[in-house]
Amino acid sequence: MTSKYRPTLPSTFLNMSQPNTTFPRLLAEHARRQPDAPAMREKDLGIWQAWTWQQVAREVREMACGLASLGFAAHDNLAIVGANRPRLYMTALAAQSLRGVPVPLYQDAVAGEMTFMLEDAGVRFVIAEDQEQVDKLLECREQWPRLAHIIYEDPRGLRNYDQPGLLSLEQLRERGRAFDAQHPEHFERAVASALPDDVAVILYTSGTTGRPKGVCQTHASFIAAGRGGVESDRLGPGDDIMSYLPMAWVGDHLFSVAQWLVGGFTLNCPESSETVMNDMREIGPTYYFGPPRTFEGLLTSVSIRMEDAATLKRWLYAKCMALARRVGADILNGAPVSALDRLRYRLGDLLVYGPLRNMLGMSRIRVAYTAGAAIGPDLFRFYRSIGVNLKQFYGQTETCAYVCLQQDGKVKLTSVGTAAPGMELRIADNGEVLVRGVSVLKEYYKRPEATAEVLDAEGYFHTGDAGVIDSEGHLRIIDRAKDVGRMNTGAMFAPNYIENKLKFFPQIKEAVCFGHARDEVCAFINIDYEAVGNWAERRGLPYGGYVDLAGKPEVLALVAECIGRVNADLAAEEGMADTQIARFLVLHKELDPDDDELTRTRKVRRGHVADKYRVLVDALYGGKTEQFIETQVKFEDGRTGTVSATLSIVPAQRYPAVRAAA
Amino acid sequence: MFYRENGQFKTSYRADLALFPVAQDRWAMLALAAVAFVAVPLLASDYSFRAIFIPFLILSLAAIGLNILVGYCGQISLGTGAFMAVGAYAAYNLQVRIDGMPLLLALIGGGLCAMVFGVLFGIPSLRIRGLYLAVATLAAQFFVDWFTNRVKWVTNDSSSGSVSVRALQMFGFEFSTPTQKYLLVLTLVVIFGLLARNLVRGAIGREWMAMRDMDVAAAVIGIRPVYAKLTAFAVSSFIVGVAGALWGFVHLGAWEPSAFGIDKSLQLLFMIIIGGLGSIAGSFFGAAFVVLLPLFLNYVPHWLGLAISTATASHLEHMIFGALIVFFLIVEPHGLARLWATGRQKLRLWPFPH
Amino acid sequence: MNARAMDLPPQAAPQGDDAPPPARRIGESILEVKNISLAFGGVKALSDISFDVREHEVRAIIGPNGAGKSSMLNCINGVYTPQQGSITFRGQTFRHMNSRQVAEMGVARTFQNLALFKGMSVLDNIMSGRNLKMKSGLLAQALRWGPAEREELAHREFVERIIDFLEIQAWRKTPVGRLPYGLQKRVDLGRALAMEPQVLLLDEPMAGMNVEEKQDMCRFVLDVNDEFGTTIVLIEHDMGVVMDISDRVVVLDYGRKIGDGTPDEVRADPEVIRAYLGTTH
Amino acid sequence: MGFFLETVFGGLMAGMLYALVALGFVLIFKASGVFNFAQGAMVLFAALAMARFAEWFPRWLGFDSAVLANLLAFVAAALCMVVVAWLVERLALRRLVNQEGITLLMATLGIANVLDSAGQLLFGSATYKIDIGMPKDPMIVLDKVFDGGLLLSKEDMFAAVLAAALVTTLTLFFQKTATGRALRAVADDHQAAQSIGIPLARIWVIVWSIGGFVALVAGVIWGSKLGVQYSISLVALKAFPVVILGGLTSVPGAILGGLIIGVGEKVSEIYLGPYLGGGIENWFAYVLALAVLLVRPQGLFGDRIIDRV
Repeated sequence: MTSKYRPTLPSTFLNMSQPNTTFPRLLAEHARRQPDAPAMREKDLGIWQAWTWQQVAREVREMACGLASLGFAAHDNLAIVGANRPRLYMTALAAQSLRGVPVPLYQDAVAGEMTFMLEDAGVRFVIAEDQEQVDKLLECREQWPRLAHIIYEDPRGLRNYDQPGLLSLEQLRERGRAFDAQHPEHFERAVASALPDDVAVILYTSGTTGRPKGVCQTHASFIAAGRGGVESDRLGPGDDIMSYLPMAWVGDHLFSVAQWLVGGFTLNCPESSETVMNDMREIGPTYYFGPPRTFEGLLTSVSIRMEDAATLKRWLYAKCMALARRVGADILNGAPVSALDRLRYRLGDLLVYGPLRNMLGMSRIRVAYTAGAAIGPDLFRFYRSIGVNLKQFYGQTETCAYVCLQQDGKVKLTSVGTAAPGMELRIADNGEVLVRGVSVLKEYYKRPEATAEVLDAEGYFHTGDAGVIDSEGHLRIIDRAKDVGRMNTGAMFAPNYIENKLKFFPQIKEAVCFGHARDEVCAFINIDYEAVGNWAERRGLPYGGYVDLAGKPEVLALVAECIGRVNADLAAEEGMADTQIARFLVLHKELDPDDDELTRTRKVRRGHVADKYRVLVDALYGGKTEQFIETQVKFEDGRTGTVSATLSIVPAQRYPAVRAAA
Repeated sequence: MFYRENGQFKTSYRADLALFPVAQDRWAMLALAAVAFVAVPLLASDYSFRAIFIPFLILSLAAIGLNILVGYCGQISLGTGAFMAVGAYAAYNLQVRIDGMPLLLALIGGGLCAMVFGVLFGIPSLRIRGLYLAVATLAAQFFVDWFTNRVKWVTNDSSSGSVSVRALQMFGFEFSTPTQKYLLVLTLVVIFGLLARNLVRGAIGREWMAMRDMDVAAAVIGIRPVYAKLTAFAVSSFIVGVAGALWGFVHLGAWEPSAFGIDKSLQLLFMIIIGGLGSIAGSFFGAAFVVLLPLFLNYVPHWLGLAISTATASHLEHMIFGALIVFFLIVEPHGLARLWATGRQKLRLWPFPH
Repeated sequence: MNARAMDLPPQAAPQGDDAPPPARRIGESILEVKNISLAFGGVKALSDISFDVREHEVRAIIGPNGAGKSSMLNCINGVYTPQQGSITFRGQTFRHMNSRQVAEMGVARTFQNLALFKGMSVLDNIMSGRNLKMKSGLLAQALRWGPAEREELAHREFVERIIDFLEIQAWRKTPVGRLPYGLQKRVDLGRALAMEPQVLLLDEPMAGMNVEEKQDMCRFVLDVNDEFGTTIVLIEHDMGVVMDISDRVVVLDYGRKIGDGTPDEVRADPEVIRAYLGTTH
Repeated sequence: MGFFLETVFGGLMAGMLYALVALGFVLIFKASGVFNFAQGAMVLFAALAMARFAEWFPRWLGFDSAVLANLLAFVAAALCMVVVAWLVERLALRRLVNQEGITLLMATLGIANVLDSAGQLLFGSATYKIDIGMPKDPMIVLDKVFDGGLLLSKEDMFAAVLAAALVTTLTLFFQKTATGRALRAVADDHQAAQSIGIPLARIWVIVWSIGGFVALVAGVIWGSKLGVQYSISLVALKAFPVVILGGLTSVPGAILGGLIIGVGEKVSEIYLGPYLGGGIENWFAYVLALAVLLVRPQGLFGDRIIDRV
């Protein structure tokens, strides 16, 4: 294993922040305790520009005063739209300093969605990253005229905009300095007045169904959540984290704001979306978070690149990975491994694992987390076996993404870990997971009835996930509770459970299974264009674009094989045998958030998909062998077109149920 | 494979523009330096100093000089031998005509004279391009050959036409043993190497390369051809001149004009082409190749236990040398430096192929 | 390097970022071409061409292939010396000047078929555009003496702003030869911008690009014009582009000027129409 | 006066030989874009072959007609040069297409190395003589015009005539014959040449063979004057200034250049030499060429370069 240095942080550091505090106060505390330590870095103009805690505190103060000068006051909401830029994180703190509430929004949301949230949250102040966002917001303003102030960070191209209420962040800070001079005590007073139970942030749930809801989380709960993570992984100054996931997403808020302010480590923002991988390689974070999709993407690119390698290298790689699969995870868990194997592993580490981690930018990683969706066992094992301490946690926007996490040394592949400090779990009779504790939401913004639905009298939050808790207290999530259906055979049908198994194959990008109230399970498959494309090229199989590739008989065969393997799995699992996939078809287009088929967090909107592709579903169950379909698609630039194809329906290999005992 | 670049992020342009931005490279260079300055002096034999290390180093220096002109500025020169000669003879005259002239000053003086001479013969390059210029530079070669042969004053009226230098001393210290000479040369080469490196990665280096790659565009962005080309000639011939002086003083000790004939010019051109145009490191590779290969080739027969006349042997040696050059140009026209660079890149990307 | 140091040292400040916004109002004539004639041996490339360029405007030169458009630019920045005629820049009149003078007066140029320094990285190519402004001497550079290094660093920072402006961060250290054509065009523009030009001559900046690349390039050209108030002289084949972004248009045909005016005027001009009939544009 | 004219004549005659060798360069450069540094080595190789074969054939075949021997030897040597040309194309050129000019030049340097040593390995490295029965005795002409007349070496005359003849034939060959025109086509534009279906490889072999043949003739002439030995390969160095003076791509340039250099060199040696300590013809040619290039960078007849951007 390469050097995994642990920052030796004074024990005072963690319990420094007394339980009832707020983010602005934590910031002030860091500015006092470690004024010159780097708080944030951003790769800008080719190098890593750094802000010390002191500088962050000062800029936040300037911004806050600037906002105040514009009349931003307690309980006002400040929308933030943009990529992960240090100054955007600062604006969030600025709002909180004034007892206001930051409302980060997804930057890739189209004007319509954005208008809804602006209206819903009654936003009058918004921080926008650049011209693109400003243009969008100006469009929104036509629906929502109360949007008074649009403050932009990057003035590029905005020089000649004369719309009212436009202001650059620079100008805001200038106003702030002036305002501060006139009302020197305003800032402190505002910070002091804030209470731990004030709402710290409103995060909009992507909402697999219905309109997004604004989740109100208090300083107290987010800080508690943050501290839980920080303590169990001993994070602190000297640690580096990469902030590259949407600010509007609860995970990023937990890692890049809550844990950052509790732990006092360093936030690193990439230079641009194209350079994330490279920037990650430079920084070499010690603490990393990514949804399974990211890890999957990385692994796919690894296998693709290795396939072009020279034979000898491929042989070496194969050998080493075999060894890693055998002993790697155990070594990481500190389980007993023979001296010889340890030696072998050392060698492998020198030749393959080490360099590989280096290429992935994971050489320095002490802790890496994944969550948001189930992660494939192979995928999970891969990272742990090459010495990346990848762990899972479990939570929702409503719980600050903080319910369960896997403790070092107690990592089970299938589970999402044990109840996190300060949280308690319960499984309802219908199998739904209920949680109570520090991180549970205060309320949905202006939605008492919605709040009532999920928060019961005892203060339990209904996660909507179906799961089981094993003897050691590890929680295992099976599916969305509401998605769990019953087949006519009476068997329980957990679509996501099956779909995830499918998605663990690099060739399969998305899958949608149907089976509720039916005799058999059938599936839509989305191939992974890159992986399958490569596969095709290596076989010298010519294809013209996605639609053509998806239709190739060879590809169908490939997919059929994957499905066969999944069916074999299912057959072996108790009560799942009946949910083996009978027939499938490979979709002619990628499911896409822009076509409302996926949520912004890329969860399948199964209801919507079912309606949209009704004909296909009917074809699947109607015993047809192929079906013509034409679909509308939205392109990046907003134009729309249609794609059409005739999809063939393929039966899959099924297996007799195996008794678990056998 | 040995690169671990995570966490080596740059927070300032100074760090980003450092000579060796990657830590692993820095260590490697340190190790190399340690070997060159400590291990070699302790272990190497006098013969190896005379036959390998000293000529290798001096030729590397000359190659660096030539590379600046040809590789970076794109001005082909076939007259390098002449510039070396000027350096050598100038240094010689400084030494014999001025008593107690410190070695270093003599060398530098030699370099400066070569520089003047170089600028003089560089002037045509402002009008003449490419192969025309290449051939034109032969004028310098033959002129100097003739000059050093015919003008007695140059050789301090030595009857034989050959000159021999006095003891190499500087500030009272005398470089007598091969080891001392080696260390002297090594130090100079390292210093000049670094200076050259700084030049080529700085503003002037960009001007040179701009002239080389696309002279019209260079002019349009305000680069003066006169300045760019003449500085290239000046710097190049200064370094070459110093190398020439070292060659005469340290390696040969006593020499005749033929020591700096056209063969030397061509030999140096070989070095930078085989080593790699436009690469300081390449200059070293090229020199190593040209110095070691012949040694190697005339050992081969012994190893194979073949008894062949020395004449035949030397012919064979020439033949193989020529053949190898063609071979190299075919397999890697960009020279050993390119091979090296690709190798390094592969190590950085390991285990990925690209 | 910290947040504060991100504000530029004055000498390297680009005209756009900190300077008061130059609203894109057209100013006085900044460059005037009078009766230029140019011939190679017997071949007449340009005969008696005159036109003027006003400050802050986007001025297009159009015409069929071989109309002498590029030769016109080559005369303006001193690559060719016209046999007759003169060029007036900011009141000074020149009969023939060398490229260096032109560059010093703040005229930059991009090239029709890429004239990048193929042996250098993106960074170095753009850096070379700063050389005009770099002062330190040979010895200082050899030693990387304080001032010399500081100069290098300051200009590097300026160049980084251009890289940022052109959105080519991901290719900073790639040898230009390896870049796709569209990006090379951007680097070419970057090198010109590095000179902080007052007048920017663009020789078919969009030639051989796909729609998307053309849109980007248009955006950059206009942004340059807004942000830095740079005057732009543009040769372009794509009529759509020309008509969209240029304020006034000169039309050349077989080395003669056959039209001059706003896009609409030119579009209406019968002689222009005739010249374009049968030509594929 | 008479003496001056003698000098000039001498120059012209030497010049014809320079022209001959220079022609070899130009042909090869035009057709394959290679600045052939190996020309000198080819001269040496050819001369050695000629000299030795002329010595060996009688012994092998047991006859003793000098004429026949020379004839056979000449043919054999010529064949050798064709083989050389073929090998060069096979082993080097075709693998180096589209390389920088300097890389090609380096390659020819390598080839020169090989030829030099190969030649001496095969044919021996002593000094040999070629006797094709050139008249050795001098002759007096125009004794009516000047008293004493002009003293000219018949040998030189003979050589000059020979060279002149060869030059003319080659020029004709290039202007008139189909192959010749093909060669010119290649010279002007490789792609074009290929597109009209001329196999580049064959062209190169032919051109290099011609180059070899030229080298052979030069070698014979030189050899019979000074004897065949390594130093003969240096004659190439004489030809360089000629080529650039005339223009790398111009046949007439080569010829005229040759004459100019020839005369200039002799005249300067005699009228300037004494003041400079003699032996100046070694560099004078170059300085002369340099001077001309400063006025016309592309040489007297080279194609003009226009910067296109």
